Amino acid sequence: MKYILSFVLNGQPVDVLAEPTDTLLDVLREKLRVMSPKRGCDEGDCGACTVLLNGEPVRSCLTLALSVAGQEVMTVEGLSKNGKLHPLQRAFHEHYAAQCGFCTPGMILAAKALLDKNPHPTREEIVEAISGNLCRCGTYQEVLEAVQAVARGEYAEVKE
Amino acid sequence: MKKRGIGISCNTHPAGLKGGGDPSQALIRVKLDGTLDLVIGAVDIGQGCKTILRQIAAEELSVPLEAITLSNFDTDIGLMCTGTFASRVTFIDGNAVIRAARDLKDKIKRFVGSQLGVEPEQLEMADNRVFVRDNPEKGMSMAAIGAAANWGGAILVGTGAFTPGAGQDFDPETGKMTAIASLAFGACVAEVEVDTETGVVDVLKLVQVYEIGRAINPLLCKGQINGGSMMGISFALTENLFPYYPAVDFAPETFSDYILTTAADMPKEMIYDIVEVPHPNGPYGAKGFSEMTASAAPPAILSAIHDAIGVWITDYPATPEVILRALEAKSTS
Amino acid sequence: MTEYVGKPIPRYDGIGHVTGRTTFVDDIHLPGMLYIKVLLSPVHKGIIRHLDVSAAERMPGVAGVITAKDVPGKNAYGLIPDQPVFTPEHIRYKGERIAAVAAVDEDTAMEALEKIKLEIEEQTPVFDPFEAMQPDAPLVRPEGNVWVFNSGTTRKIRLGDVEEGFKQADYIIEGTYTNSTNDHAPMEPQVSVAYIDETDRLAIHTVSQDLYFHLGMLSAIFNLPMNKIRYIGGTVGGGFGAKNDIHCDHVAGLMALKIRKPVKYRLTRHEEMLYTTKRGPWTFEFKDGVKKDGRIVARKVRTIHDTGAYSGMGPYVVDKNAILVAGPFAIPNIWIDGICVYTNKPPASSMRGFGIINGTSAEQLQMNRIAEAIGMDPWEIRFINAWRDGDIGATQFTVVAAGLIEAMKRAAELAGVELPERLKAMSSRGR
Amino acid sequence: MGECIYFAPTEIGEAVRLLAEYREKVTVVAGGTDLLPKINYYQLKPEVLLHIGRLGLDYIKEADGKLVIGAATPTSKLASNPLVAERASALAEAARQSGSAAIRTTATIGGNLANASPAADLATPLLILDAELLLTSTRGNRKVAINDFFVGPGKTVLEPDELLIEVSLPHQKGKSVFLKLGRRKAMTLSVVNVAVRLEMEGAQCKDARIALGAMAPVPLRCTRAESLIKGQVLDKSLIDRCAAEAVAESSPIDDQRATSWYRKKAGTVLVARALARAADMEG
Repeated sequence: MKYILSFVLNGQPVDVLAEPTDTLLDVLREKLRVMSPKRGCDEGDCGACTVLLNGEPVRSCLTLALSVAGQEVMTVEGLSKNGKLHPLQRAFHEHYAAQCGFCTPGMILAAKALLDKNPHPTREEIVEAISGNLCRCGTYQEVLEAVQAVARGEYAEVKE
Repeated sequence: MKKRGIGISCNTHPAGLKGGGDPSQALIRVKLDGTLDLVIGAVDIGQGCKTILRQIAAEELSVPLEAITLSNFDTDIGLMCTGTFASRVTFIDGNAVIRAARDLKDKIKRFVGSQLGVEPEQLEMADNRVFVRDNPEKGMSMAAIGAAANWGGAILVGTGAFTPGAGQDFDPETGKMTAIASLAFGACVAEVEVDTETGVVDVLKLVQVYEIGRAINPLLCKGQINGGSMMGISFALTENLFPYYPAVDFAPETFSDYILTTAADMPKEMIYDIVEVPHPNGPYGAKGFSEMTASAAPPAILSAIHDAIGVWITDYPATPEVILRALEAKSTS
Repeated sequence: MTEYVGKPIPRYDGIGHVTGRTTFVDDIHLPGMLYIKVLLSPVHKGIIRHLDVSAAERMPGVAGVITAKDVPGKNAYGLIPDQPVFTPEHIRYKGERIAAVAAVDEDTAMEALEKIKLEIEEQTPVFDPFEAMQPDAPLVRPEGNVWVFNSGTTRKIRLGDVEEGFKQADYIIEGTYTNSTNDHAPMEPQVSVAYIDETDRLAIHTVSQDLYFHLGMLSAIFNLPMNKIRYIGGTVGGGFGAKNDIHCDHVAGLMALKIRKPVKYRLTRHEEMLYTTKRGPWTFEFKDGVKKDGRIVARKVRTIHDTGAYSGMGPYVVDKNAILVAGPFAIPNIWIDGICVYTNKPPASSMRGFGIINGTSAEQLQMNRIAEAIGMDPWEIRFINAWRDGDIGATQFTVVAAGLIEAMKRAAELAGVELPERLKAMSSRGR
Repeated sequence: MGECIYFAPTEIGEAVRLLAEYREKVTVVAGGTDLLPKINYYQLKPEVLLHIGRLGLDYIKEADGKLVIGAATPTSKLASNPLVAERASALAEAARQSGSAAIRTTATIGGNLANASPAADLATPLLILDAELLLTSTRGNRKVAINDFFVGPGKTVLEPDELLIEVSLPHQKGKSVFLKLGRRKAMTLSVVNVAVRLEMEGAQCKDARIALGAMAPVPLRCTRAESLIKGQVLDKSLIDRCAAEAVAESSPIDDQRATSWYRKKAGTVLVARALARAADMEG
């Protein structure tokens, strides 16, 4: 049976038809064609599908689509404003924190969730925040350095 | 009890297929406004060939990096490349790009020579323009060259191919097979802490140095070194598709049970450096090296475990169980 | 001076990666695209006695079913092309492909798979390479369980006279080492999208690491000239060697050719982990002859590689391993026998540093055990034996631009190890 | 995937009415972190999905001297809540070490218990804290001691029409400790986990609770080991004997994560370490 699901995606209200067994990842990728959350394992173990739900990181592959009704979902598509990259995006790019790029959107959102709550995290706090996102290229050191650079204020938000 | 130990290792790695026979090609053409399209066949699997092959082309042609577009996307247009494997793309495709750039440079000089009425040998290419060596004022910008050539019915395309040699067979009796494209080298020092009661190993520090001929892009090389070592750590300590090998029981099918490293498994100290002994056949002296960054850490880690607890673990991965069993065998012997 | 070479320039495609705009193959959706699921062998070894896909074909939502009968060209691929796209009869590992279904969605395709009637006569598999090498072992391959090189059942490397070397040695040190089976585990699973394009050609979006390598194999499978296949790739979400072998493109291409509609075939993580090519396990048996001064004068290595049910790149990996398993050291007498054995497991193939990482992992432990056995510092034994320019490797290649000593000196410095002056004075430029 | 219907009631009465109506057909979903992999991999084809995330069961409070936790409270809140840290430090620690940040956002305490994994991280701390579970149905409420809740792997005493709505912890004396051994430093399932609570008077143990995870078909309370140290003056040798006894009560298996042999070894070490820490006897 299909249900109308309404939620807020990257600041915009959306309505979409969804089955009860559809995951948020299914709805984002297969129905809304929001492609930054990646399908890596379908069971919450890799982190490539991480999105923010009301500002908190969640696995979109483990989130029932219908359960996000009325809530706010953010993907990497919602990060850059008017073409201006988010500080984390610039820092990831300049620190070579993305190799193949498949884990990158999830990794950036995991880092964003941390910095939004804790703008000046310790090394351990950063490692803890990103340790749920597997990267087989092994970019962890570069991701750490990128997040540290943002936390130090080296990538101030570009004012419009 | 927790015990610490240090271990070392070193390694070497060849670029390309074992006996040659793995060519690559490159093509560069001049667009109407003097910008350039670089067409290759190599696939970017994350290692960054799209980046460094542009760097090489820009360097050879003395044009801004931004002037070069790269495409590698299909077999209608993309050129032949044996593949992105065996640490071969920097060495082999890099050489193909150099040859394509030099070919294009020759053609551009011939074209400009005919336009300016000078011999191509008198021309120099620098700063995104071509000019007469003894009279630098006289010359053409790349934009002017692109317009003149393309609107003038000419086409400026440079092509290049490189092979480290034809594929060689092993001599059946001695295994003689003298071809080898380049050899990069590495050295690694690992420091670990072993919990002697649970067998859990904590890699505290990795020092890694790679001699890679020339780092075309040190940022990307750093990524390979740090990234490869994360794969090396799990090769050494956790990864095993058949935990009861040779039996196939309990083969893991998830990332909960096939254990890769996470950020938390990264040593607190990740120290690296690059040493350069240029290879005579490498592009700017570069050798291929990316794969070997995963192979230096594992024996260093297992040797550090030996240093810590006095037993040699000879079976990878050195899981906590393997370590406890080795400790037990030692105490009963 | 160089302007760009040697500079830390960020990735050309980095902005695409950090914005999520980079298009990976699973990000491609085409109008009317169908989804493929594949019936995989539930047993490790057996013979297909009966296969009936008619009920699946008739199911609503199913666009087509293909089996070995639907392969117009050669039903075999690989560096050594011995693995069928769909097995017509013999099952050699659990997970081998038997039939594929294309349906409106993956759920329907899964239901259709359940309707396929399959009877298999199960046979006794062999998993242990040492057991597989025995004369009475169950046969994984009709031609025998051990790969035959041009030198016979072992890849032979012979440099100098190893037995003579052992006689000169003051110490003989032996060691056996093993590695496990590894999964490449790229974050991007295997996936393929195929369709008939506007020029009536077969187009395939691929995760291949080697477009031209695979194009040749696909051309043979489809029985199409290369220009009738448009093979589109170039951006891969991690390879590590997993994408040096075809896992989806042949199935997707065959289906698109048959039903002439766009199809997507992607592996689940479970399928990827259990049934794709692997880094196969190894056993290394080392015997080294060493002088009191630390010089290694003889090195004998027997290597046994478990390549699974098909050759994949197994024999190639054994060859490559044999070239460098003696390590980056000037050893005058080397004897290597490399063996490649079939077992009823997923085919082993290439993975990052194929053959080399396995060899290094064993050889470097052996080096440290030698150092311990003869009471020498592990740095020193490496410095003494390290290749210099002009040294000869196991297969008689000449070492050019050696840099091991330079790398070791810098590593020692960074690790805070004070090397003795005589080691610091050494260089790869000469002995 | 067949026809599935979905309910997301906002009142408990409505939820239990639906449970009573659809009974075995219902799959209850809270955070979904254990359930969705089964659905995504076609191992489970639910007919009715009942989402309980809107029942107002996300709370941590103190009532009648008890620490009361709503069944739909996410693990991340258990990890960061000061009341939990003060009153149930082993639970807070288990929550901190479970899953990954993104899993903790959604995984709930009720889901972790109702899923009844033998390795469930939150089960062992709740066992040593004498947790009481409140189950409800159209037939009324009932309270079940956590020790009686688990029946086997994936099996609990929950009836098809019942819903777990609340976990309450009596005010406990003593220090509680949770230790977990996984296979890497983050995002790891337990190879073995241990929770211990000791009420000490000087060196004498007045009361003890010991629980082991991933060591038996259910999260296991080790009562024989507890009685070995109750009333005794603790020293290293008694702790070691107690740890051995706790593991002797367990029945670990070989699986993809570890062998039974290793689980027993590591389990013994972890129990001894947890006891020493709880008794403030760490060397």
